[in-house]
Amino acid sequence: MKEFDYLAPESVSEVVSVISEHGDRAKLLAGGTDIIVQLREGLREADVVVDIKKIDEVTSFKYSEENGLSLGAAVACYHLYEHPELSRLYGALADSTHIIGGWQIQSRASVGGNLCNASPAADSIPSLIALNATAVIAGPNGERTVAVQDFCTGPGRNVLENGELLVSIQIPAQCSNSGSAYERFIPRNEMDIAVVGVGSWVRLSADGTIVEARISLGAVAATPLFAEEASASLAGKQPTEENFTAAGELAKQIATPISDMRGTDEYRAHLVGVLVKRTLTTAAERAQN
Amino acid sequence: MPTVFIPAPLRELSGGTQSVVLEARNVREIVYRLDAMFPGFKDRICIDGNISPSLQVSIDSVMTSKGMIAKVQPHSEVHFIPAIGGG
Amino acid sequence: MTTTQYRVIGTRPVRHDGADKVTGKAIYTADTKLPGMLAGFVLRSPHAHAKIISIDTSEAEATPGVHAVISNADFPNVEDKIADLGEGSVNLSYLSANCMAQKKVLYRGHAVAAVAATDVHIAEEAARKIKVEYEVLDSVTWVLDAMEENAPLLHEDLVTDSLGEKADKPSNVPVHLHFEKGDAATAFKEADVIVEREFKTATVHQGYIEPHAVVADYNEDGRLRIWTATQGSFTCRQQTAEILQIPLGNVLVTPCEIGGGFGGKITVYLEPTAALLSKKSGRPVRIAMTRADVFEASGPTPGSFMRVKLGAKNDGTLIAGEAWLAYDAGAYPGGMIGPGCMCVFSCYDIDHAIVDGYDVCLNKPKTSAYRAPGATQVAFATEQLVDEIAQKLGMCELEIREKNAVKEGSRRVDGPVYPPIGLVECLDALKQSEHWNTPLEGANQGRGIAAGFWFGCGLKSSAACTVNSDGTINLLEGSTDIGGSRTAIAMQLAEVLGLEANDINPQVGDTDTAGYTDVTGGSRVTFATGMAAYEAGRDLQQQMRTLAADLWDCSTDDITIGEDGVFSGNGKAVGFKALAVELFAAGEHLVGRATVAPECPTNGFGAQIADVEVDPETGKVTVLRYTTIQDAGKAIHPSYVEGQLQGGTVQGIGWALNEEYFYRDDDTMANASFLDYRMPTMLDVPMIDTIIVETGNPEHPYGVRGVGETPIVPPPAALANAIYNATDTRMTELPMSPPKLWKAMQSDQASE
Amino acid sequence: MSASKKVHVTTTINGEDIDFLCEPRHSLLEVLRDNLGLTGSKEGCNNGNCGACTVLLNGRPVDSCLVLGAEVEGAEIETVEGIACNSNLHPVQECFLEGAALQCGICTPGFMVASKALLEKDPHASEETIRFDLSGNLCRCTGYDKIVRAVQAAGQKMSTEV
Repeated sequence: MKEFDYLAPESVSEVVSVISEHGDRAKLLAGGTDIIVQLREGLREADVVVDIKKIDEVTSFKYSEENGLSLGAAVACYHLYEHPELSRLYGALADSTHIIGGWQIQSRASVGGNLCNASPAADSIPSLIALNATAVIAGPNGERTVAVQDFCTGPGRNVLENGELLVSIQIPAQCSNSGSAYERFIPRNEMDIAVVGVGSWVRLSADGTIVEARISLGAVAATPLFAEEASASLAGKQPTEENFTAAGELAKQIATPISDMRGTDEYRAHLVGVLVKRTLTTAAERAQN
Repeated sequence: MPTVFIPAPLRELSGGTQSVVLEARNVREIVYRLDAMFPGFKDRICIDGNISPSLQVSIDSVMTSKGMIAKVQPHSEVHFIPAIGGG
Repeated sequence: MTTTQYRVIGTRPVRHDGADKVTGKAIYTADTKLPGMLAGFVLRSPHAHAKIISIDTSEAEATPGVHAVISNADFPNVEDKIADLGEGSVNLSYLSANCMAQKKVLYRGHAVAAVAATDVHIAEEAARKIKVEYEVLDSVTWVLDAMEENAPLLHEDLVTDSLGEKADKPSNVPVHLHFEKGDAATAFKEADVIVEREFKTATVHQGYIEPHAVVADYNEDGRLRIWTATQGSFTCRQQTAEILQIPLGNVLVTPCEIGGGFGGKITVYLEPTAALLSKKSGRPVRIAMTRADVFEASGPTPGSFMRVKLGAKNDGTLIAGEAWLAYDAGAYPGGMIGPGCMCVFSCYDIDHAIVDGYDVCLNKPKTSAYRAPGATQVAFATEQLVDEIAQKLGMCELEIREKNAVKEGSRRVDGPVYPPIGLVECLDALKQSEHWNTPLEGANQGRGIAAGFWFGCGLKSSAACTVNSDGTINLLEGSTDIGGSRTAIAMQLAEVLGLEANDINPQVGDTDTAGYTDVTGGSRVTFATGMAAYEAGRDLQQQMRTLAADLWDCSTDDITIGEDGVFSGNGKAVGFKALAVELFAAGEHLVGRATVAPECPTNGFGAQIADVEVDPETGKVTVLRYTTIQDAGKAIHPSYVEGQLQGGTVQGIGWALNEEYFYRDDDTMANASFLDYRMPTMLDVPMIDTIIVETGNPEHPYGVRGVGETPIVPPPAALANAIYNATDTRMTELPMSPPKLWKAMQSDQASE
Repeated sequence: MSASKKVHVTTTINGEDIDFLCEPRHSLLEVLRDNLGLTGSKEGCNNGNCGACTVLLNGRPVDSCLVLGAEVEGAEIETVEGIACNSNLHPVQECFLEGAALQCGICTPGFMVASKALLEKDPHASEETIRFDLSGNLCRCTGYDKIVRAVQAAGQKMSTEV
């Protein structure tokens, strides 16, 4: 592992100033479960590693019925799935955070870090997209927001400009008849990278009809995808297996998977259909309860 | 007299004979007698005058490590088989 | 079945090294720290196959903190000498070149240079400054491709040896083995039913959690001291001495606690390199592999291609077998093809069989033994064909196995006949088991069974026991303890002497103190080193009998030693401890010792039952229930026998379902981490039920058979049979991972 | 760039106030093992996939190979060396020994730390919970059966001892 300096600023503005100065040679450290491995294996290099966990707004989270969830970028996964209210409201995110690595990883890894790492197979990003989340970004020119579905620009790449950091993720408030779910397919039952991951969110009307749905796909393109057409196709439909299967077929059309050691393109496309159906089913069940 | 089984790849030397009953008190005598009967046998089994390290001799299902000096009994059954270890 | 009642054998005492291992105090190699110790780092080839044109270490040598840099030129030129390593032989020039590449690199990860520095990070950074100029060559990693006439040649001087006959031109096939029993061709003509299939298995790794590590201290007087993670300190000493061309007696190997081996820690990888760095720097040097190094540069076990054929009569009698096997050797000759050939039909009494086997060099790391090396692959093939024959004949899968199971007097395909063995008893235990008698009813579920065999060897072991003044014993033996063997050995000594397990303090000695002992491998330690401890106990008893005769004023013949270890004579009856105390007080101090070299295989047979559920939409297999049955001869410490059965089974489940080396287009390994080399986690397996069968081994005083290896043999076959039962899809390729099973199910549905 | 400065870190390890100097690139695992001589935590993979280096960081299990030494300023750390108390083994340690839930022992320290944390959270954890929560700890020897049983037995012992 190459040498670097370590800094732990206590404010966002200090971070902005350090990373503005060092540019690409500065790397942010939240849970460290990706960046430390990447530095050790020479996949990324840094002159300075900036630990952001001393900053309150990055390490805290807040929920209100008006504004929804404001999730600090460095909040560790376990805070979400161990929180009864949040895991009920944001089922997909609870599903994701409970399967990112093992327990040890979940004690450290953050949803914000998972988003910034921008892996096509990241487990939390399809959930964030399905939940229509927004990234709050601080930089030299102040704050800006970007929809999570537009945040990733390629494998390991995102919209953050020089001097910018992800401060928090805003997720809209949930009404009582909405529900969401995330499921990934892996060959083992834990400790794997998603072969395909799907996050789904639905809102039902009082009579059980789907009012709105959002489906997001992971590991089938260079970035996690929002399956717009498949999502729109469900509006006004009943939450039936037939409709969910049809949505899965539509979702498959935007998947452009590769063949690699985790699965073939054919298998991945097939899994999109399976997982869209399964996550929609779970999301609808959660919405009904 | 002990019965010696000819390894399958060497049956080209023995004209297809699968086993031979011969007078011998140890493996050395077996190897030399077989070589006399089937010229070239010894060179296929031995390196530098000893049983090849890639082989072991089975005498009555016991894998002897004594090589040429291993004793055989009057009713012994003798095989030359690949040496194996284990994990 | 053995009926003898024992006091200690068959009980479950806490292991002697247990407290150290649950508190973190046990010292493994990487925990060793010597004054002035440097850290070593090995630079490895990024290419699968390349000529080394030049190596420039000057910049690395000039780096502050660096004390020594070595590469191919620093290794002595060793000849093509075949060294007998106790448990198999090896060509020293290959062994040396595998530790440090000479003219060519033959796989990604092949060592090309090494650096010792004050800190491992400095050593790594310096190593990255070494300039190695390569001429990249074509490479090959699939066994059948490597056998092609126009395949890239790994060794230009390598010709095929067919039992002493050399081929006339070079190839990647160092060895062709051939076995014939009876007349297979005619027998197949007489068969009522014949099945034949081709099978493939992927390269898999032993996957021990402790990466290879070594500390070497090359003294000014020419003495070399090594602390290392090895399955065999004596073979490590010999390999290191031979590679470095130094006298054996100058090398001291101290085996540290070892974090798993499974056959993969017998060959040396780092020891000669660490020794040379230490010699050059004048300081002790520690090298530890990274996990990626372990995957890329230590021994995996062979991938294979197999074509196997079985013929049977209508009554289910197997009458003919044929097998054509090609196994990866890896970069250098000497894979596991021998036992592969000898195990392909080892569970069944087939009168006519023909077997051809090929050891094949290709651009993967040199393969190593892995738990019953070579046997799991062939069981995957044969055990499925046995099922298919049963299905064609409308027979039960268990019944066909019972009908054809080998027993005492059955002749192996390689010739020898079996002594008393326990396969029939294992199948009977399977038949009686609660698992077998509980029907499986859920959708997409299936059950499969398979049998398995491993020879289990004897080899050489030594033991010495020093009697303390209180009658307790310090037991010195030379078998690296990987899974509780100290205790299993001590229990046998305690049994013979009439002591408790806790009265014995077992120690694993180094090569200067312990008597010669072969590797912890081949399922041999509890059997052979246990036998040595037993014999050492007998030696003590005989000495004490003579001394007691003086003490008690009678003749030695008047004194008898009971099963309980009590010495009786001249009206006295005294237990071991009391007599030892008395003798010590009388000025006698005692050391018992023994060396043994049992030569009969212990013949471990087993059978297993697997229940699975297959997700029809994804092809993912869930193991619902599993039972492992094995003939242990006699279980000394039943918990650790169960542990061997459970651990081997789960390794077999991993091999069956998800473990494999993935290769990129350039023949470099794509998944050299625990993230993508998917060994089972706790969540991937159910409880593994065990049934220990005890048929007693007549070659051991307590009837022990080796148990460590056999449990890994049946799982891929049992699971394949269960998957077939659940899906009607026959899987002929390992691993049976979700994408492959899904694809196979799709093809089967399409062709229906 | 010039050699990076060593960082001075003050922390609590197994209840004892400790301070150490480390390079920013040194992991907590390296600091524990090389600087502080606490070699109980093991390196099995150095990338968070085996759990052999598990320690508690402020009460939660983490892979110490994925924590920088510099990060633990002011933190409380518990390692395998801190589990036994006053020469008495912890129930988890006792039950692993009694249940033969270790073979080579290299993964055992990680299992000690993670199991203890699990049982303190839920002494009556089901087999499924145990298997899920400990899936980040690889064992290659035991097949896990005896580990699951030992953790269950330890949970029993802990709940009856309280």
